[in-house]
Amino acid sequence: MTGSNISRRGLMQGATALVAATTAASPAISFEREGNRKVLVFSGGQPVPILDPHVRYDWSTRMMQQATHDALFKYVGNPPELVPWLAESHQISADGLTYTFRIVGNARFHNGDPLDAEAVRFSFERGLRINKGVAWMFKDFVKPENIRAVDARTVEFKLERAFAPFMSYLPWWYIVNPKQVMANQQDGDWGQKWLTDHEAGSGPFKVRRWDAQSIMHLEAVADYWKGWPMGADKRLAGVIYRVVREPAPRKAALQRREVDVITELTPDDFDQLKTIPGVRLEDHPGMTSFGIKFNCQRQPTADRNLRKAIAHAFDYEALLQIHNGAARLQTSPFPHAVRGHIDVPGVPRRDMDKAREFLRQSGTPNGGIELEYVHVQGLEDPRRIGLALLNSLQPLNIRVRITGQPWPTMVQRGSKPDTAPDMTSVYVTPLSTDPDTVAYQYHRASWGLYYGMSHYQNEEVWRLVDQARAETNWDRRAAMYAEVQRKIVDDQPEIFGMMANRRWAMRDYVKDFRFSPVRFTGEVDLYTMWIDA
Amino acid sequence: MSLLEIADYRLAFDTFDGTHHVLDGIDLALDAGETLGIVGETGCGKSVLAKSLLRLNECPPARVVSGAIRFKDQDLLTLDARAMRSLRGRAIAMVFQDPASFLNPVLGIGAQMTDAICGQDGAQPGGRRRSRREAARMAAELLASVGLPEPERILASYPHQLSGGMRQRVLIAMALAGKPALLVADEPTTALDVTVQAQVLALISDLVRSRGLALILISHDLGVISAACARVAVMYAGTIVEEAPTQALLAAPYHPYARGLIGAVPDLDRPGSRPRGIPGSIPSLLFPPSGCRFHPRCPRASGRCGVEKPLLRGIAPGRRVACHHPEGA
Amino acid sequence: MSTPRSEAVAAMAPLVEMRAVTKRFRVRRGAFHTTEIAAVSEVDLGLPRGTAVGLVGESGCGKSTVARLILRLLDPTAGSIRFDGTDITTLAEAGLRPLRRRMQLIHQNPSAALNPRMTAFASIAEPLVVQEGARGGVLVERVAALMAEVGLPGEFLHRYPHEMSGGQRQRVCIARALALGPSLVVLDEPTSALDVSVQAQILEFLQSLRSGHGLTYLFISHNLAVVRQVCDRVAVMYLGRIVEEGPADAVLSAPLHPYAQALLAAVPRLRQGGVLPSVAGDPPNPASPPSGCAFHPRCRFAEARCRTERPDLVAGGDGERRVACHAVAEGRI
Amino acid sequence: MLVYIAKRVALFGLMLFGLVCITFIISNIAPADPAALAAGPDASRSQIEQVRREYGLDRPLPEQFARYVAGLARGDLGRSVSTSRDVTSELLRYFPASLELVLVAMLLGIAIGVPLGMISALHKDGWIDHATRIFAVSGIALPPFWFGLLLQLVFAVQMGWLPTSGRLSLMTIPPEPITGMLLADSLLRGQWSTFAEAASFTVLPAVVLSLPCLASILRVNRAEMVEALRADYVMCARAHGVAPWRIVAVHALRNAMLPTLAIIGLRYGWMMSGTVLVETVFDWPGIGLYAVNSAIASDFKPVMGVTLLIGLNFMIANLVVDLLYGVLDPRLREA
Amino acid sequence: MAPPATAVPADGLPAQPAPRAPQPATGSARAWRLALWLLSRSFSSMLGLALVLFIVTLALLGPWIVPYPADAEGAINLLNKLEPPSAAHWFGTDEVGRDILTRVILGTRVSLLAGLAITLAATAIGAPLGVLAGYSGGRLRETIMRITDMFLSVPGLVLSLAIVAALGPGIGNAVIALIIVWWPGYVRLAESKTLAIKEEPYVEAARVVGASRARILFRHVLPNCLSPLIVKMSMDVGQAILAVASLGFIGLGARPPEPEWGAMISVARTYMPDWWWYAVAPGAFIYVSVLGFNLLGDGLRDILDPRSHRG
Repeated sequence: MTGSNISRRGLMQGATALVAATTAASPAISFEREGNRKVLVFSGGQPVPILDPHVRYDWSTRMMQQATHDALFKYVGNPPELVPWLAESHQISADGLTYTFRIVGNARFHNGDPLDAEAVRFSFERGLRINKGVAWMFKDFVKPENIRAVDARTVEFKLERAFAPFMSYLPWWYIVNPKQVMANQQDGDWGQKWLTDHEAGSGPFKVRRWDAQSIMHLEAVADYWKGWPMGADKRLAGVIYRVVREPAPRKAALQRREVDVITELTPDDFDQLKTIPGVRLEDHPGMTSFGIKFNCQRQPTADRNLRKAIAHAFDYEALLQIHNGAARLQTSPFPHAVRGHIDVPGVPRRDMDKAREFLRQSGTPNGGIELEYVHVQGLEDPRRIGLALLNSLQPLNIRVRITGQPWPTMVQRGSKPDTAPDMTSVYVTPLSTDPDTVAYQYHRASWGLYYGMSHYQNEEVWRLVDQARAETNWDRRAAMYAEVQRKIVDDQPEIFGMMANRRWAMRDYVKDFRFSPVRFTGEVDLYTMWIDA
Repeated sequence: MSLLEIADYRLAFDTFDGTHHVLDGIDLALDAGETLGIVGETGCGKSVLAKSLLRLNECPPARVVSGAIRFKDQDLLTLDARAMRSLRGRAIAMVFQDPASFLNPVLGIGAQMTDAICGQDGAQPGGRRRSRREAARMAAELLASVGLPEPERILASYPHQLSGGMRQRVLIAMALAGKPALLVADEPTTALDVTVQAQVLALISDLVRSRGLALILISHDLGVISAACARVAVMYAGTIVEEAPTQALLAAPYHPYARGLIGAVPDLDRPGSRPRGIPGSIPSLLFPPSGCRFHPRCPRASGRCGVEKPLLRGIAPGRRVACHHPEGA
Repeated sequence: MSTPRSEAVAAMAPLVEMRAVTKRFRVRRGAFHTTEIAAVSEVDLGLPRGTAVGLVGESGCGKSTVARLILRLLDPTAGSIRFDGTDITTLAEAGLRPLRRRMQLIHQNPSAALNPRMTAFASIAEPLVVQEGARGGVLVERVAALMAEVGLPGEFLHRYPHEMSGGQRQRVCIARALALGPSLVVLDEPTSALDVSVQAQILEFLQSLRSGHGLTYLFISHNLAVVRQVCDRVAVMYLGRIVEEGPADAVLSAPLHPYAQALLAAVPRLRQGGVLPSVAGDPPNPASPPSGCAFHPRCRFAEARCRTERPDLVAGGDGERRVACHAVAEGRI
Repeated sequence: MLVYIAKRVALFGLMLFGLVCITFIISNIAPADPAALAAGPDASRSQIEQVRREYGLDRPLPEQFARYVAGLARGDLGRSVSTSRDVTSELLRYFPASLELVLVAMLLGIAIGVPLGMISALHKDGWIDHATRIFAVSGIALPPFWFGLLLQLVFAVQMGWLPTSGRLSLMTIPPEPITGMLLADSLLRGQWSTFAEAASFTVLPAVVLSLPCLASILRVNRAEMVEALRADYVMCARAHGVAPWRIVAVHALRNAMLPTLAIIGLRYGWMMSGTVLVETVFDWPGIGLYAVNSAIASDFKPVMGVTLLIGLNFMIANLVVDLLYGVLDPRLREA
Repeated sequence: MAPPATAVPADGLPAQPAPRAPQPATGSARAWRLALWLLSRSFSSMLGLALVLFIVTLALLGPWIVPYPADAEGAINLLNKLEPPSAAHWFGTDEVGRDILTRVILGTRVSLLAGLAITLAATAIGAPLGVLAGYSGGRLRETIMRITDMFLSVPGLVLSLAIVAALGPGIGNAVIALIIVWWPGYVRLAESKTLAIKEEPYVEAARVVGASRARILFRHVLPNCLSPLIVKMSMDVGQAILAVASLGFIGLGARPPEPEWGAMISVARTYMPDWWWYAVAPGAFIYVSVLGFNLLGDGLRDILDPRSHRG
């Protein structure tokens, strides 16, 4: 491939200079130390504005939340597995309505307070009452008053109705210290203001320094109740998360060993880092799907044939080329890692004959239209994909207007079928491996939400989704979801895109990186990592 | 030996349009203690001539074409910059036209005076540096000597706080700081009111007399020249056309231009005498008329005047004229 | 040197009459304050028809302010000004416009008085265009006639100010002033920017114009000799006030007011070498005028009364004159 | 003078109010839904509505405006929807960083611009003059974001002499804040190594930020020096034999410095806004970066806050320049 | 000291015919020659002129001289992405395989048009307001100038950032935003110039003959304000190009695939340092055009207004 040859040349020059410079200028730099222990430095481009686990999540925020808090369960490994964490054991009633959890006895908050059932109950109540961030997961199924601390180590949830994915969401509900939080409450805000940049968790790390826009310094909790997997002598002194907005300096910082782990690089950067000695890449299939949602309620894209035409004209190879191959095309609306995924036959691939055929059957047989393609401003890949789309549709005589818009504007536009763009590029990361998480995007209830901008209408699909989420028998559910996938592919409410690989580049002395696809794109589990050098 | 001798001095300005022949063969001499007025109209080169004595014309665009300016047998035109600087203010000092613009608006009078006093200290080999205090004392004395009351207060003030007359006195005091032998005053009273002009002219005359200074006074106003100078040179278009004792010239000018000039001045005491203008206008110095530069406007011009440049020649004791057909001759 | 004609009309009501006119300006004083100064105080002055009145005094005495007040280019702070019987003190600009054609101004510096981006033709034509809406061939003809009258050949029509000499520019200005056939021409130091040889020509020309058109002149100058040559009457100003006013010959040969005397004595004469300072000190700052008679700090006749009481401008001497001086009134001079 | 200051301050109030109006109108043209931003990506409709109520975004615009102005009077600039923090406290946190950067850049600009301007004026129309002119104009013409990247690559990535971005290295504990400016604080606390480190981090962004400022100072200073050197009083000083260096450094420079001072004051305000680009490139945690991030997220309260803060700075800088003028220019001093 | 006044033609007084002496040319021909001479004497001004001509030529000829015109209209070629400079692609290719030379040249037109539009519109708004404020004085002036000061006190970039963020990205919106922040500068300039011109005797002379306010403003004041306005406009075209690029860099400028320099750098910085050529070309073009307009403006200032000296 020409691309790699050529980039290698530039690379060699750069790399030689870099190696020379680093060895000459600062041979001593390897990793930060604190006493005998090491400090892991992780760098990404996204700041961490709010630490409060019940208010906000995205990858960098949740990485910090996960590091400083514990939840009842935790996702571990690939494929992701739900591992008991604060919950030592649990029981589900036969009707699927009552969940009872037994809390471990030795968990303590960072200030020394014991973590008991009341703390768990309080945290769920808080999350539901604040009604932000994670609340949407349980809001329709659990009422705060129906959560009970039965005794110091037992919590009981009574659901309004059966909800099969209940357990799968529990890892994202972190437990906070009620005493600390309520002591810092202002104007009945459930301590939201205070928790914005404080933490009241029990996790393996606690906050030492916090600057939302640039640097977060976490300090390992020496006597973490769950202990340290690598052994107490090898554990880190702490972790620094450093916000470096530009990929180039981030990459340079890794090369210069100023940071130990980085993420959010272009595919070309990753390819290039592969060849640097001392740098290891972690490259794993992701679960975040990229799709281009059509507005199914408004012409011209309300026309299924036009949608099909576009889907068949789109250059799927470009998706892979843009990622230098580090991506996997979707074969279904569901990502591969989601339970119940099937490879749907007939998922469109580029076929200009078919595309023209569908176009002929559409309301605009000769094209001649302009469609708007909206992506989140500042995101590089959707912009490039937009260019690929524009290029792909030129043979159909369909023009594409590429618009980058801020997230709130895009969401606002997408909230109504009248204003939703013709095509919107959306990444969706399922928050659990339960197929309901993905399937629900296509439900009527999701209309107007960012993943529901297609305003997809198919009563049969809606009914199946509703049925499946209340069904407790997995085989029956799987069958329903297979049907759902086939129907959605047939309706083509979006161009089914790809799942890009999740990638990190790190120094090779960083050990025990544990990938789990259910986390967000750049997120890692800091708990297991350590530095061996 | 003359104090100052200017011999066939030619100066040109190079501009976009070409070379302006601003001074064309100036010949002048001045003895110590003598007072000489130079009179002429706008653009005749009198100010350029004055600045030439201190080499203050900016080169370029100015360019010395030929000639010499000898001060006590030193040719000023060939001195190096350092030697020239040591002469400035010490041998030859200058007083300028508009006291408002020739004083630095943002420096105190005291600072400017001491600068003028200490200015040459570094320039003379072996010259000692005066202390600021000594300089300030000298400054106060100088201010007192030009008739300014409360010199201490004036030293502490800024130019804009003084009146025009006071500013001109300050400039004169500064000019005297180096105990010069020759004082060049370029239109020193043009910017002043007539009552103040009288005071300043009287002051200059006093100083010249009491200190034995030689004076060159440049003015467009014959009255001012006549008030302060024993001798006068009339300039026209870069040349000296006539030189004579002041009263003699006023009584009986030889050169037709000098005659025209005198005739154009309205006389306050003789309201009936109708002043007459000189027809035509000042010639371009870019393409000056051939021969006598005045000939296109001259009522007495002959064919010879258009081709042959008249030289400044003695015509009577103490009187020189550059004309082929002088009046009364 | 008044003409017979001007004597004839002198008896009629003056063309312009200023009564107790005062003009104050706000000026910046230091970086953070402003203060008020009186540029002109309680000036009474009449311009008899067909005469040339000279206004003399040193810089800053208010001569030019008086000129601009008469032309209503400035609004007086107090007092009244009548032009040919009409009170123009508070007339709005629209009401003033018809009068504008009857009063004209010649500036000190002809280079600045001409728009550098307008040709001689455009400048001279402007009053005709503005006031009469003249255009086309008529306009060209009238401008050509005016140019001929001021002695400018036709080739100057399309020249810009920077292509003319000072005297030529002043002629363009004069042509512009004459265009509308004014009754009053205010000449603000019309020759002070010119060389003497040109000055003589312009002065001569101005005099012939006046007799030819029966104009009334207000002639402002600091040059007493020029004033004496041109004017019938003369007013001497000092610090915003008229200190002496009367026939030019009388005032300029035998002034009564000590300031006028000093002024006259200070002029260097061609044929008597040397000059004696006639008066000490500088004109005072208008922002802090002396009490009483403004001239008293410089006056050798000053007495206690002069320091406290301001003298009024009253008839003095031969009766044709008005003088504002206690010493004159008391017969000490 | 107090009256003068009081008048100016009253005028500030009026102008700030006008600014508030402008920024408020601007921020409400946007079709964006700030509540959706605050509520997070997966939020349901009801969650968004709740956030809208919480931020008062459901009120009619005039009421929102009145609330904003009322808050402003208390120094409350509202709450950012993307960080859910008070804009006022965020600004207080980020402003010192920007101020430090601007002040250092300004010092650089003055230290280089004034002497270069002098040299350029002394060699008017010579090759030195043309070289400095092209240099000066380059300072205005170089896109700071691009030039910043180039400098980063050359000095940080290739040479490794200076750090790439940020204010301090990761493990350095910043000095206990006094002014919030690291250089000043580390000096005041006597932490020399921290000072040196902070200085090394400041070099590149300050250089990039200083270029336009340097260029203006150079150009104004040159023009004023040329003017001053042509002035009559300089000729007068020459005629008195005053030493050439003294003529340049005292007589001419004193006059040239006053307009230079004015341009420095003006540039202070411009540099505050220049931080928008420079801080983005260098990850400098100041108000510029804050403004960009907020604007890109359509989070308008912080953008309004930054706009007002910069406006206020600009006005204060102008006032200071005017006062300095009054003190330094003897012609304007009280009589 | 001033050199002697340039030659004046013989006075037309009837005294005597002046002999035919060679005279320097007068009138506008001489003015033009003088301007050219002054310009040619200044190396930096000539450089500015050359750069501006270069940019303008590229903008005019762009579509006909670029090697891959389709690359500015959405064609992509992912197989050729990020190629270094070569004979086929002088400036290399970008992240989707487009020819950078093509895009940079075609970007000239975008930037130049935006710069001109901003400058012209801002002048059209600002200059008349400034002249009006300066001439009328009083309350009108106060109002206009206070509003102007208000806009001037928010340095442009932040305000335009807010405006574009509100209006949404796109080159049109960027231009509108920059016009909004740009016009007050012209008010300021025109006002101060008017205040000076208002005191000129020729304006007084026009009042004396009874010229109306409108006539004075348009015949006397405005034409004499033009020189500094032209100088400022020339420099502002450069600054406006830079401002558009800055917005593009922040991500608020042109939308793809329109080739806009700032937006190109914005993308290119992701590919620094290893694909350095991507950022170099658009940055260099911004630099060259802004430099050109500024140097030209500097030169024009020397020609038109030698005494003016504000930066």
